Amino acid sequence: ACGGNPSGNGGAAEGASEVKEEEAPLRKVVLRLKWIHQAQFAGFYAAVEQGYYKEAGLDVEIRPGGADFPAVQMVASGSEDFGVTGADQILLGREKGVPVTALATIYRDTPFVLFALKESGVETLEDLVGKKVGIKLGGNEELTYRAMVESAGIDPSSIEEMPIKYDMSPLLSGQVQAWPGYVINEVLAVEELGHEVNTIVPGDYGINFYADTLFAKQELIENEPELVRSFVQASMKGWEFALDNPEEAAAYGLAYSNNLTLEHEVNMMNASIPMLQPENRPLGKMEANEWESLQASLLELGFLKEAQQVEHVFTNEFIE
Amino acid sequence: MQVHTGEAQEMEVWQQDMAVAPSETREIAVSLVNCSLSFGDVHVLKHVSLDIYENEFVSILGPSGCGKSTLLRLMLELLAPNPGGKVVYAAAKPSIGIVFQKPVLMPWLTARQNIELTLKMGPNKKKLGKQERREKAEASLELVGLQDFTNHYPHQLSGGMQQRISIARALAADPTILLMDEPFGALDEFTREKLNFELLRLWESPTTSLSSVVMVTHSIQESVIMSDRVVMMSPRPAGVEDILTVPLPRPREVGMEELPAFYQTVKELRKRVKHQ
Amino acid sequence: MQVHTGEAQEMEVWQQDMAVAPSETREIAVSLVNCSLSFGDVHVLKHVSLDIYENEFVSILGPSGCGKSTLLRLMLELLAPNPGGKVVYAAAKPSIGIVFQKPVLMPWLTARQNIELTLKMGPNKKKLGKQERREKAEASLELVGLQDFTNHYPHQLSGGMQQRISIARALAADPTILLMDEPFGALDEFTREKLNFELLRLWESPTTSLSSVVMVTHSIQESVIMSDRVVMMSPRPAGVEDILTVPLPRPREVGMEELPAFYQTVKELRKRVKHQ
Amino acid sequence: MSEKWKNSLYPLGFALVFVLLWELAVRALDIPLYLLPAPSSVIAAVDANLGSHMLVTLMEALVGFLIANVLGLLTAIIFVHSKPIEKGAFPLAIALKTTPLVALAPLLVVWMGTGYSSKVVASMLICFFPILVNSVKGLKAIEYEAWELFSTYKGSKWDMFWKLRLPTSLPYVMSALKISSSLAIVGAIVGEFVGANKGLGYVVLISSYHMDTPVMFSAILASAACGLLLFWTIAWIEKKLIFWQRIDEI
Amino acid sequence: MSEKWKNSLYPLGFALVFVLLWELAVRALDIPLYLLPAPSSVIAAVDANLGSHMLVTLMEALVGFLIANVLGLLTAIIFVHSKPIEKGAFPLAIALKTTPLVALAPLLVVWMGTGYSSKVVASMLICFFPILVNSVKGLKAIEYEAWELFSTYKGSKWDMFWKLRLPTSLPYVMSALKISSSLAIVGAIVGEFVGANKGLGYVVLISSYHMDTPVMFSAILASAACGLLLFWTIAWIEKKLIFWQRIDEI
Ligand SMILES: Nc1ncnc2c1ncn2[C@@H]1O[C@H](COP(=O)(O)OP(=O)(O)OP(=O)(O)O)[C@@H](O)[C@H]1O
Ligand SMILES: Nc1ncnc2c1ncn2[C@@H]1O[C@H](COP(=O)(O)OP(=O)(O)OP(=O)(O)O)[C@@H](O)[C@H]1O
Ligand SMILES: Cc1ncc(C[n+]2csc(CCO)c2C)c(N)n1
Ligand SMILES: [Mg+2]
Ligand SMILES: [Mg+2]
Repeated sequence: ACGGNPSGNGGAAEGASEVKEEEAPLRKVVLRLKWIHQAQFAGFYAAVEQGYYKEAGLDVEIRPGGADFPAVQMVASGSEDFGVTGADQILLGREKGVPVTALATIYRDTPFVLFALKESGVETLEDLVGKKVGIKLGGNEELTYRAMVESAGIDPSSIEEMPIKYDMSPLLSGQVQAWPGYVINEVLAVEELGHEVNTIVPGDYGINFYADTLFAKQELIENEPELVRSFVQASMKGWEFALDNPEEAAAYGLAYSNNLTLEHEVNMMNASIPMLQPENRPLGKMEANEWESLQASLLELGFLKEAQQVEHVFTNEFIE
Repeated sequence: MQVHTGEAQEMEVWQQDMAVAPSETREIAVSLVNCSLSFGDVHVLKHVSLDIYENEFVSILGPSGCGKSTLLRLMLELLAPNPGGKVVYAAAKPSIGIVFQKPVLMPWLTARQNIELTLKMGPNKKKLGKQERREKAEASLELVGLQDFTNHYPHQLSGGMQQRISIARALAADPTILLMDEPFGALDEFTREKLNFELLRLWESPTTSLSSVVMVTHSIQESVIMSDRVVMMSPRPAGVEDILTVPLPRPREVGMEELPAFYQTVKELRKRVKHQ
Repeated sequence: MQVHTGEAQEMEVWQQDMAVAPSETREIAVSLVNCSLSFGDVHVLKHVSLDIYENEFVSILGPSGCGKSTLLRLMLELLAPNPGGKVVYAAAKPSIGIVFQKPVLMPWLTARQNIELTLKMGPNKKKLGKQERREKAEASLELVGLQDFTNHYPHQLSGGMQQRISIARALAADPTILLMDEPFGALDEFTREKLNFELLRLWESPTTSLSSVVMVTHSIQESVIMSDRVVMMSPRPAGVEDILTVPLPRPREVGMEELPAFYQTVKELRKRVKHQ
Repeated sequence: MSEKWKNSLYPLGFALVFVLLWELAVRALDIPLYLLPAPSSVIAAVDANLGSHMLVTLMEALVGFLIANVLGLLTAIIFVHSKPIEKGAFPLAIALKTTPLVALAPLLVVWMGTGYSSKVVASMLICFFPILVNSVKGLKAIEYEAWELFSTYKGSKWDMFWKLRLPTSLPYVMSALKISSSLAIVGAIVGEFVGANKGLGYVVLISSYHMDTPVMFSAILASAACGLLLFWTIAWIEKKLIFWQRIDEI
Repeated sequence: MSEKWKNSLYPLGFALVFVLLWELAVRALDIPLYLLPAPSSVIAAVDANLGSHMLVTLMEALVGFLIANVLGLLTAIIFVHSKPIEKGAFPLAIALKTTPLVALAPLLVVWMGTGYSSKVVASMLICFFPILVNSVKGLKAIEYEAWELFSTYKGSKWDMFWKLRLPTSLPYVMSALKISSSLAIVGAIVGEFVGANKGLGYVVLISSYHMDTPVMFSAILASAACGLLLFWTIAWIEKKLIFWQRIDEI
């Protein structure tokens, strides 16, 4: 799927646009992910491949993000229509006058964990006292970590911090004992290298920050609510499909990036399922109290200067 | 030496010549008025006043480092005199040709291209077509005896050859006033003499627009055989020490070095140089 | 001109002189054996063989571009002759001084520092202390009349002054063999004559180690007044056309330009130059 | 002939020794793959795909390189001809340059999208400064006497530029091109880091996320190859262009 | 005096015009803060804290800059004196340079930790190439006749180096220093991007996460100020050092 097509959509998406001649012209829509193509976004791929977007009159192009990718600004600037990012970014953005609103969340339980190699003997946050933890400064990883430490009542200065990026060598080489990452990504990756891993889950400390939320610009929501509704609905339908057919959905991702292996993607998809809370319908629906507690943490840590009106920050109205 | 006539006769000759000095009817081409110049605390020129007439060949003699090159730079208006002095050109500023003391050739151009370079600039630019420039360049290279080296680069040429290119360059541009700073210094006597007379021929020829020539030289003989007047400069801070009119008829010819007027003038100049 | 003796007498003088040519008892300092050299398709030197003796002053005359500088570069071993030729130095290679045709001064060094530069190199390096170097540099600057410009940079000096620094540099290093490429070309007659005799004085003085001097010059008179032998080169491809021994006694003195032997030799040289 | 042979043997020899030492070090010290892969595993990771990514990056870099050098030279020309502009704008240029590209790259993406243009601009930004600095220096490095010659013959600024300043500046300009040839590649890759789905930067990023160090190093290797290619091309042009400097004889 | 005044008035004037245009553009076009903050809001975001971060980055950059230039000059010296080494190792140096620092930076952190050293090395790596290329060029740019003079007087390679090559190379070396002065800052910031808890790179990173573009721009501004500071220092030294070039008279 690489090379040739600069728009970056997969082969299947191209197939879809070929058929559009017969029907009403499809509305072109761009979705910007928060991370590179992988099963983390399988629902969106499924919506493309299963034709859900097309049925809704949409020609969706899915673009990958990456570390430090300014997805919120891309959407806010109007060059792209929808994005996926952390809930914290929505709140921070709103405070800075970036007019975006969350429309749904993918993972109702955060996939974020702190993890350690088993041989380090670290099992809980308390075990980290006197040890060294990797911190991705300025990100929801840092935020979550600090909230966890706060909630556990640990003196933050008792754990040594080392600023790190996505390269996991400091963990593997023992420079740090704990690493922040997604249970469906970094943890899997380290396990696939043959290490056993202990995870420290934020939920155990009463922390659950929405990690991947679907959002759009306020303006789009106000001006074209029907477009937004059909996009959100089709996306969630895609996620439904992914829940029912995890292996098929994971396989769709392979068309978007040729660096993926089916095995890893299937593992990731399967690991994702419980965090989507399939039992809790409708998929993607957000809880006000989760937003409130996120905001409280952000305020507490000084990330936010003033509280935002949570009811403007997110809306569930397009999910049902 | 037997050749010498007595002092008295000599002086007479001089007075006579002084009388035929530039007549007032001749037009002034350039005029240096009370020019002084110093570099930092080195006072180079001091109250230099000098008129160069049209159709005149003037040589400048002076000890090394006295300010001859500086004087030429004043005339080229590359340097400005200290306040109080000025350089005045006749009404319409004529085209000036220059042979610097160094050859000043562009290392990336061949001999011919180096000459064409100045033909493509200033007033010459529009006058000349490509073919004409080429012909002029080749003609003047032939004049200085370098027809076999038209396509050589400066670093492939000897010091004297480089100097000859710079002479050819100055002549090719067909200047009205020609300033030359020791143009023939790096040439053997034979080549030098040949070029001396070639230059005189050009200057005298009505087909060229060459009118006034100012030549800095270190050869007293050359200054005499070539010029109408010889300007002698004093050591730094240099002024015009003396101006001698050469009592030789025009056109100058190859045998004239043997005339009494020639070697008398040379001797007189030599004497004055030693006693200044 | 009345000064000239008849042809017959002239020739006789020559034959006589040829007889007193370098005696076999004198040691050869450098020897060029059958040296040819070409740059691409320009054949510059052709079968040049030339011996320079110890305690000898040799001048080289030749038309511009014939290969005189190239010859000096061969002697300096900066260029190698074509296969078949060689440059041979007497047993122990002596220290060589060089005055290039261009001054070749470092623009970032003052006059004095430019001279001290070569005193800090090669065999001189260990011999001289800082103070000694300074004194030598200042002494040789004084020799060339630049004592007031010891701390000036090259771009603050006139062409002739730069050339004199390069002469001072060559002399300060106290060479055994001195090669000079038109060293006095940029100097006025008076300064030139002064330096001519300064150089001769140094060469003759037993306090310096200066033994052989090879001087390229364009002044026939200078070559005669200075040298024991004058080497005349033919135009490119240059060979040694002729070698003339100068029939003037040592030490040379200022008045000697008036001796018949002087101007006969000059005349003879001039004749040969014109007819080659 | 033998000279030419030698000239290509030396780098090959050095490269070989370097690679061998690296391989041995990795094996002897048992360095884990994710820290530093052995050359053998890097070479194993090279595939046809890499070639196409390399081509993408090379194109972006080349376009950025060309634009930057044209613009940089033009700016230098303006600077050299107008002291007020030089004094006034040079600091802005320096300021612009010191702005870390890596900090600007996300903004570039926001302003220009994730297509070619943001990479080209990234590559451009990084190449601009060397050519500017070296050209300003080179255009001013003219001989004083040559300047006098041109003034005397009433050469226009235009003449002075084309026939004196530009040739004089060539050694400096070529030096700048050599410097920025590799910077151009770096720029394109930095651009790709922020958002791309092809190019070597993309490969480095993806493989780094996937902890696939051999692939990552193969991409690094490919970028080095691009740099060498550009550098040698420029060195070759330089040799033809500045024929009058007898550098190689000394 | 009046010259000096002018010299500082021009850049001030230009900067003022630039800032005014920017401010006006932002206001007139109503560009949102998060896309491009107006200068006024950037200035409002400057605080004492920024100064201390700036100092950190400046120190890292300076140390890297110094080491790189010393090493680069030394390497150039070796290259100039040994053709085999030059031919052999130059390609390696180019390859190293083309390796995008951004790709190497994570490895640096692994090898050297997240302290000062990794930033210093990052800054060093990025500065190394310009000085190498320009020094090699400059050290070879000696006049042929000067080389002949030194050879005749049996100057050692040492003499030739200290008394001829080095002074000749100064214009090139200073040009390289000017180029790499700003690169040094960029390098340090790239190093900080990968892992740091102070320095301008850290500020940029954090403010980018917080979408606090004014703070981000204030950091970028600070880095530009560092660059200018270094550049002007070098330009000043250059003027003293290369006194014999009459550049300013032309
Ligand atoms: N590098 C070179 N490439 C090609 N030809 C050269 C080179 N160097 C010198 N020549 C040629 O060699 C010839 C002799 O040059 P050389 O400098 O020795 O002359 P010269 O006798 O010293 O002349 P002059 O009196 O003018 O200084 C010239 O014709 C010149 O063209
Ligand atoms: N840029 C400068 N700075 C300081 N002094 C200078 C500068 N240029 C020239 N001079 C001084 O001016 C004086 C005259 O120099 P000029 O070149 O005019 O002499 P000249 O008569 O042409 O000598 P020569 O016959 O040796 O060429 C010299 O003493 C020199 O030191
Ligand atoms: C599957 C998966 N998703 C996200 C990240 C890391 N990551 C990328 S962006 C981001 C949020 C930063 O605001 C996080 C946590 C990962 N490593 N793997
Ligand atoms: Mg002069
Ligand atoms: Mg010569």
